[in-house]
Amino acid sequence: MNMINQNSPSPALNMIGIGKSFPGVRALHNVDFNLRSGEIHALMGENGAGKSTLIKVLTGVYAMDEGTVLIDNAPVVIKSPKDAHKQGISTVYQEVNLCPNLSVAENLFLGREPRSLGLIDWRKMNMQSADLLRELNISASPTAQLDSCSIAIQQMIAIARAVNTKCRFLILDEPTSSLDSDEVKRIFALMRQLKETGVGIIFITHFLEQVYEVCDRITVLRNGERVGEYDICNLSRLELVTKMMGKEIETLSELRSEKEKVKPEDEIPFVEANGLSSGPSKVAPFDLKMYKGEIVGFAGLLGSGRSELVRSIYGADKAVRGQLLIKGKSTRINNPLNAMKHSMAYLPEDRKEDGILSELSVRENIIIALQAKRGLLRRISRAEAEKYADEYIKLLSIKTANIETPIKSLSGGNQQKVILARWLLTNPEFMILDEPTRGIDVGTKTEIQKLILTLASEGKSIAFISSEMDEMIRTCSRMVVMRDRQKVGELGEENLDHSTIIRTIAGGEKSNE
Amino acid sequence: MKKLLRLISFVCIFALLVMAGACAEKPSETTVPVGTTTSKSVETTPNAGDELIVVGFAQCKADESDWRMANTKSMQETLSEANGYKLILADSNNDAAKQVADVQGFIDQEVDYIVIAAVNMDGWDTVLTNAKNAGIPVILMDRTINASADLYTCWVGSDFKAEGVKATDWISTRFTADQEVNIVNLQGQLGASAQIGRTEALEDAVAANSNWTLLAQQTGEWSTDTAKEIMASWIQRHGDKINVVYAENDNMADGAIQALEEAGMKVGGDDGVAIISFDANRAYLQMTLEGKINCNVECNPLHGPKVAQIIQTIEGGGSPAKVEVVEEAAFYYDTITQEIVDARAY
Amino acid sequence: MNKINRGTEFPGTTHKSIPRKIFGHKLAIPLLVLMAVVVQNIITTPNFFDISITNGLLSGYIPNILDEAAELIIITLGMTLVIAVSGGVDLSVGPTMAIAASFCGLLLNGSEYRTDVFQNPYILAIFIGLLGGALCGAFNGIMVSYLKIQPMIATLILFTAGRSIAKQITHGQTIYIMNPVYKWLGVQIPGVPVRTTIIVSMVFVLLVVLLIKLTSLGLFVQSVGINNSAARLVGLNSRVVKFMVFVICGVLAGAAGLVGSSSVGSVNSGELGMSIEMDAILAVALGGNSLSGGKFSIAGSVIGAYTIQAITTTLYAMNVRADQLNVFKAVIIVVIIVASSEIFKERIKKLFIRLKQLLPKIRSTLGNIAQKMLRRRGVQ
Amino acid sequence: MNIKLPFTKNALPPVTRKRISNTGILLIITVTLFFTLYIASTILFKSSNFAKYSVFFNLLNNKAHILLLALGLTVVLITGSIDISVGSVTGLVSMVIATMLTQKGFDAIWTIPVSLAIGIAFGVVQGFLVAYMEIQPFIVTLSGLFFARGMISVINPVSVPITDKTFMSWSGAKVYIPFLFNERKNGTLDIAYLTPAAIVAILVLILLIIAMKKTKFGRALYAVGGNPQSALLMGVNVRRTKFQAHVLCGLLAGIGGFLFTLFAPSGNPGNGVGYEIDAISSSVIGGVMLSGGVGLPVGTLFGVLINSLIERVVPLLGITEASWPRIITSAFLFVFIVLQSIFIGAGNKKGVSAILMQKIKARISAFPKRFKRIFQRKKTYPDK
Repeated sequence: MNMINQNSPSPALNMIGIGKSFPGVRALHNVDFNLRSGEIHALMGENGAGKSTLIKVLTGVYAMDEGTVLIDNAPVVIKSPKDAHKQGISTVYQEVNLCPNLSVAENLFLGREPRSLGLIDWRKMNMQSADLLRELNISASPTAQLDSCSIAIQQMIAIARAVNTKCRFLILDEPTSSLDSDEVKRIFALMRQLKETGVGIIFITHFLEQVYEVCDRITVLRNGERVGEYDICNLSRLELVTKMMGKEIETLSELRSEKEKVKPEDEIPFVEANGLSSGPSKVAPFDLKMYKGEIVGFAGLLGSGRSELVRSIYGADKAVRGQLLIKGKSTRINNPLNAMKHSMAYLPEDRKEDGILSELSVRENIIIALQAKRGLLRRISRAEAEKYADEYIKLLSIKTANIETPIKSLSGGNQQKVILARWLLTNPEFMILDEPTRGIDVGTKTEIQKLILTLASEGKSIAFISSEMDEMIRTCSRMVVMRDRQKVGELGEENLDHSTIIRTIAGGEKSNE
Repeated sequence: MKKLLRLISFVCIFALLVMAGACAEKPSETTVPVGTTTSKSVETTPNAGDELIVVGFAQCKADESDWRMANTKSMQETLSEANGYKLILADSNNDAAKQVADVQGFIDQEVDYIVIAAVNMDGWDTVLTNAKNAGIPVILMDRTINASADLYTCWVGSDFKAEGVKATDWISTRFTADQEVNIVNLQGQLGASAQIGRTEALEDAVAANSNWTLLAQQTGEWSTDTAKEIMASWIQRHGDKINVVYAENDNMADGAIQALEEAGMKVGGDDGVAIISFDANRAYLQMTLEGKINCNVECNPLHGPKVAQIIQTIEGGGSPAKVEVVEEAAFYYDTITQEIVDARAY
Repeated sequence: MNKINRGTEFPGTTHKSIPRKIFGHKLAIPLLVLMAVVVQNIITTPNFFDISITNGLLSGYIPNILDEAAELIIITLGMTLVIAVSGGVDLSVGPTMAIAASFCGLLLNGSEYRTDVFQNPYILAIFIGLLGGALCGAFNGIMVSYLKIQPMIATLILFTAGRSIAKQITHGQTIYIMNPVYKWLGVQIPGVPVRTTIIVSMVFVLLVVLLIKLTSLGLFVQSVGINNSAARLVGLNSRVVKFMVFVICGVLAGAAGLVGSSSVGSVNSGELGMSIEMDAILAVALGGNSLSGGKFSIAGSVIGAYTIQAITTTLYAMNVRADQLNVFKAVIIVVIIVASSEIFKERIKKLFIRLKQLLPKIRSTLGNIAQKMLRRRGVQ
Repeated sequence: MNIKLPFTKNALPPVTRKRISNTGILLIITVTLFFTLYIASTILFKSSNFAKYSVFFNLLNNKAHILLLALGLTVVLITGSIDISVGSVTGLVSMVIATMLTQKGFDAIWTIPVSLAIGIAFGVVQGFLVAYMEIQPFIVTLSGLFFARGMISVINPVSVPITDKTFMSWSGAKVYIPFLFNERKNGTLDIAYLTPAAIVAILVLILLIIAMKKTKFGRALYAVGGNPQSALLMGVNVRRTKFQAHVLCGLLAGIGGFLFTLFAPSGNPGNGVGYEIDAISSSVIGGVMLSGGVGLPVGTLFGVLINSLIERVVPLLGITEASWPRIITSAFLFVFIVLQSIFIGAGNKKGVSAILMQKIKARISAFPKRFKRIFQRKKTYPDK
């Protein structure tokens, strides 16, 4: 299994034989992991493979049941996040873990503010922050309040904070999942820069491209055990996915062939927007036509207005201008309920903030949209609700203890499936799927992609947004490209390839001037 | 720094506009009640040359009870602009510190007289000294305070102990010396001067009469509901033994009567449980007339005229007596008439 | 219904022993306390369970507690919904009671302060009274749902002004409604041996439960309470839901006000529902509901309310003064809440585990000592 | 460091978009409202001498105790917690002081440590239950409220006077402010003064401002209120910080109780009833958000002053109905709260109020720029 080049420097961080069990579940079993100084090491695995448990053991959030951690070949005890900190281990999580109400400088220095005469020296703190930000190429003002910065900047500030604590080992837990490709590049630049200074980085992500772009080595986990450790150059993507899944997955061509069948049939578009706009700060007036059985992708960088565009159709953001036709009839949609009554469904971008009702059961989460559509008085009976829930749990193979389990205890992928079930239950004709595959393991991702194709073949019209270009190219029959909160183009199937899309997103010839 | 100043000035201007809007609406909201009561002053223009005498009135809680409302109203009607006064009413909502602040406010505003219906007996020395230094006469109303007598001009109010004595006198006329008299006492808010005076009178009388027993004594906090609850528990414990209920105000008497009636006991009249009440508000005079309350001792809230009289005395250069007791009567179920009830304004 | 599986992190851990099932249930602690209070009463007052009919009414300790808890129960129902939907509290329920009763009294007595003739039909007056409550609820609702003011601050306004407004409605005087019919609602309907308050409170509990069971209000309230923006996106109008809940709370408070004023036969806005809001909030919390909103249990709240009333009545019976009652109440409540807190349970569990671990050690050390002593004796 | 990053327009971080934080906006609103109201009163009620120095200073003298309670609440509210026991603690402290002095014959100096100890005791117990037992603060402090209120009656159900000479001399002491005086109608001088209580309150305020801005503890309070999970990950001991906040609030309530007793020297069962509401509303008017993380002690000072000023203004409106003053006071509160909600948009980025707010913010932010533009134009003008 071990294919490590024996000449490489000895690892600075070594985890040997790590085991961790929770009541009823063995999360980690005899896992080895090592990290060298000055490398970027990808930790890969599906959801539930044990990545986050391993990280939490390393950072002292969980106490391990067995195994040892060595730093520079000396065993260390890590019992709390503080211990981990002392050992030079810092973590940056997927959700930005900073305080939105404090300034950038404070977020960088909280807990170790420069002081004079025992009091915090704000001038010094701001100056040091400015230096640090400049050094790391982060364009933010030290005095700005954090929540006025974009997510990418916040994420970079989080990294900067981690780095600034003189850390030797940096754990990046899906830091890129809410960033667009441009911002990801900047984070990568930052990572490479840190690598040069000798920091060992553990990088967790679901984006294969990113792994191959920036990492040196990969450790793959599956079902709480280590599958193996590989140099990046020795492992092809297909192999990697195979290792993670434990089985061969369908090749792209198969998906492709399904897609060929899908063609718009109707003459009247299901949705037609003429000059629709939800205000200048959200999305500029746009025209759009979407037909039955069609999957339309919305491409663009994060913040380009792609989410805002679909939100304006759905009524999540109220349209202030323009006209919306549904099946050829002019309609006004003021709120999501209007849209639902017109057989629309909207799977929001941010599952945690806008999607799940965390404390409610899977059953309640599934029926809520249908219930809202039916209204207050026509209650879905218990038996009916259970029937629906069972049906969709089976249909989408949602892994849950039972239908009364609170949704918050499900894994991300299964949560997403529950939300999909919620919308499928309302039997929509037009579905808006905003990042349905974000933060989800490869297996589920493929499942969801297939589901989307099936839905389209059943005659549903689908608006699909994803940060993964491949995924979009694979599934969409047409693509709308957004830039600067404006619709800048539409690409037919013949133009759906990386370079064309990227050129359109970047602004084509104009950018060459 | 300059930027900040500019920002502040901008916001100031904006807020001014907003406030102007808010202020413009305010008066229309408040003139309704004002207009109704000052309409009189428009008809009878006050002696144009004379300046109004400004009286600051620190009321403990203006709408606390019917009695207190009658008291407030009496002050407002007597010290009206038509009569040459300007009354500033500060309602302290039973907050002792706010009342001190209100009085301090009157001193700062340089009113001519200060009238205080004290929330609290104690803690007045500092602010009354301030009033004295500013040369503003202070008239205490209704409630007594613990302060050196030179700090205030005089006190107007009821003699609560005398009220209690009127009630106990009636008890001794109703029962002969060989009859067993079992009394329960629904006390007012502990520490209130009315409670202290009335309880004291009862305790003295119980001590003086060997056939009287005080079965139970608890505070009903002046409230009908609480009194009813307490009375119900007493009925459970003592049953038919109780033959006198001494309720230190009308509301509590009401609660006691309801509890007794719901327990199926006869109330008032010649053979029921004797009910004694204080304050004698109109509703309860009616109940006295109906025979439900046997003895209702008046506690006169109409202090306005007396206060006005004192102010006039001082204006005229005289000095009023230190203690001015308002006249009070007692009403009995067998002698009260409909005319008396109808004549009552509160 | 039969397979309730409560928040478990890992599938496969749902099998619990029966005692743990009982004690792990949300309502266990409040029920336990209620039982403890009852047991305490049985010991101190032997006639606790005695129920007799005096003056055509059931009387005794238990009917008394049920009667006195009536207003609190009705208020608690509304408070539960408000807390669930907004994660905040409604401070203004007491003043709302006063306002509702004032409307009712005004209609019944007209300009008379004391009369036994109804100026308007009783039913109309009750309706207008409830409408008054709804109005207060609507005011709070607008502030909370449309102006996005935190509920506690929004309801603060009626909390401070409400009683004065009620006073103004009744022309600044206490109103006495002498018609015996008025007391039907708060004391007794002739011929019915049970106090109407008990019946009314039960009816309202039933109404609210039916409202939740027969409509999807419960689901909507919980959804909005848990995640406002998610609820919006699934087509719920969170503003309307919040507004509705505040109106419902207002109506319930109004009903409590009518019951309260009816039981004393007068409308005295300075007294009605004094500091009932605090008791209601406590009842909700005692019932195991989170004060930060989301999931709620009406049953829990009702048990909580009865617990509070039982404690109050018991303490009164033990001759504790009304003003000192609060000390005991506070201590009991803190004990209950601490006992039902997750952390405390965990600590106790850990303590037990440690004790179990220590047991063999203690045994062995004791054994060692015994052996040593025996040996010494043997040597001697 | 010479990695050149691809740069598109929309990826530009909006560094300058939100110059003024919510905290700043709220503070500016509060301060402006206070001065506007004060100036308006001065003009509208000429005969009531609002322009006198003493009136202004008495606004603070009258409310020194409330200021301390409100500061305590500011601290706990910033951590996202709440303490509604402060009013009852105030009452308890005053009752204990009165009982000590009058019935037990203690020396006046002992009242100070005892007041502080009572406050700290409440803070410690409540803080422990909130922070370490994770019980909802509202319930914990509601129990605290009940407990303190009940204890007052247990100690003494009736009013207890304070006659101790030393204590009364503290109570009556005044620190006159030189040069700030007006002449009364009768010719005597009305010199503005601060009571020792007010001076203590100001000192505490200054200390708290420094602590909040310039110490680790102060910043930890904001961090915990902003996002407790992040704060934990950033190495802040969240539990300890919450605990400390409650203890500090308890301590301030203890001091507040002492200052209250100086102001109205007596022990009475009704003392301090409803002060928690006054304190919370002062904090909120001063720009503290109940959701935590936002607020400044200085804002709270102005919140208290606004409440104090409203108390002075309402009697002057010439209302003759007994119930109206309280309705009007609430109406003022209503206006403040609604204005604030309109300005801040209550954290919600949608709705009319938010749009209005965005416009105002944009205006305010654009103001310096526009000013600069005018300035530049002037500069370039002669060239053309």
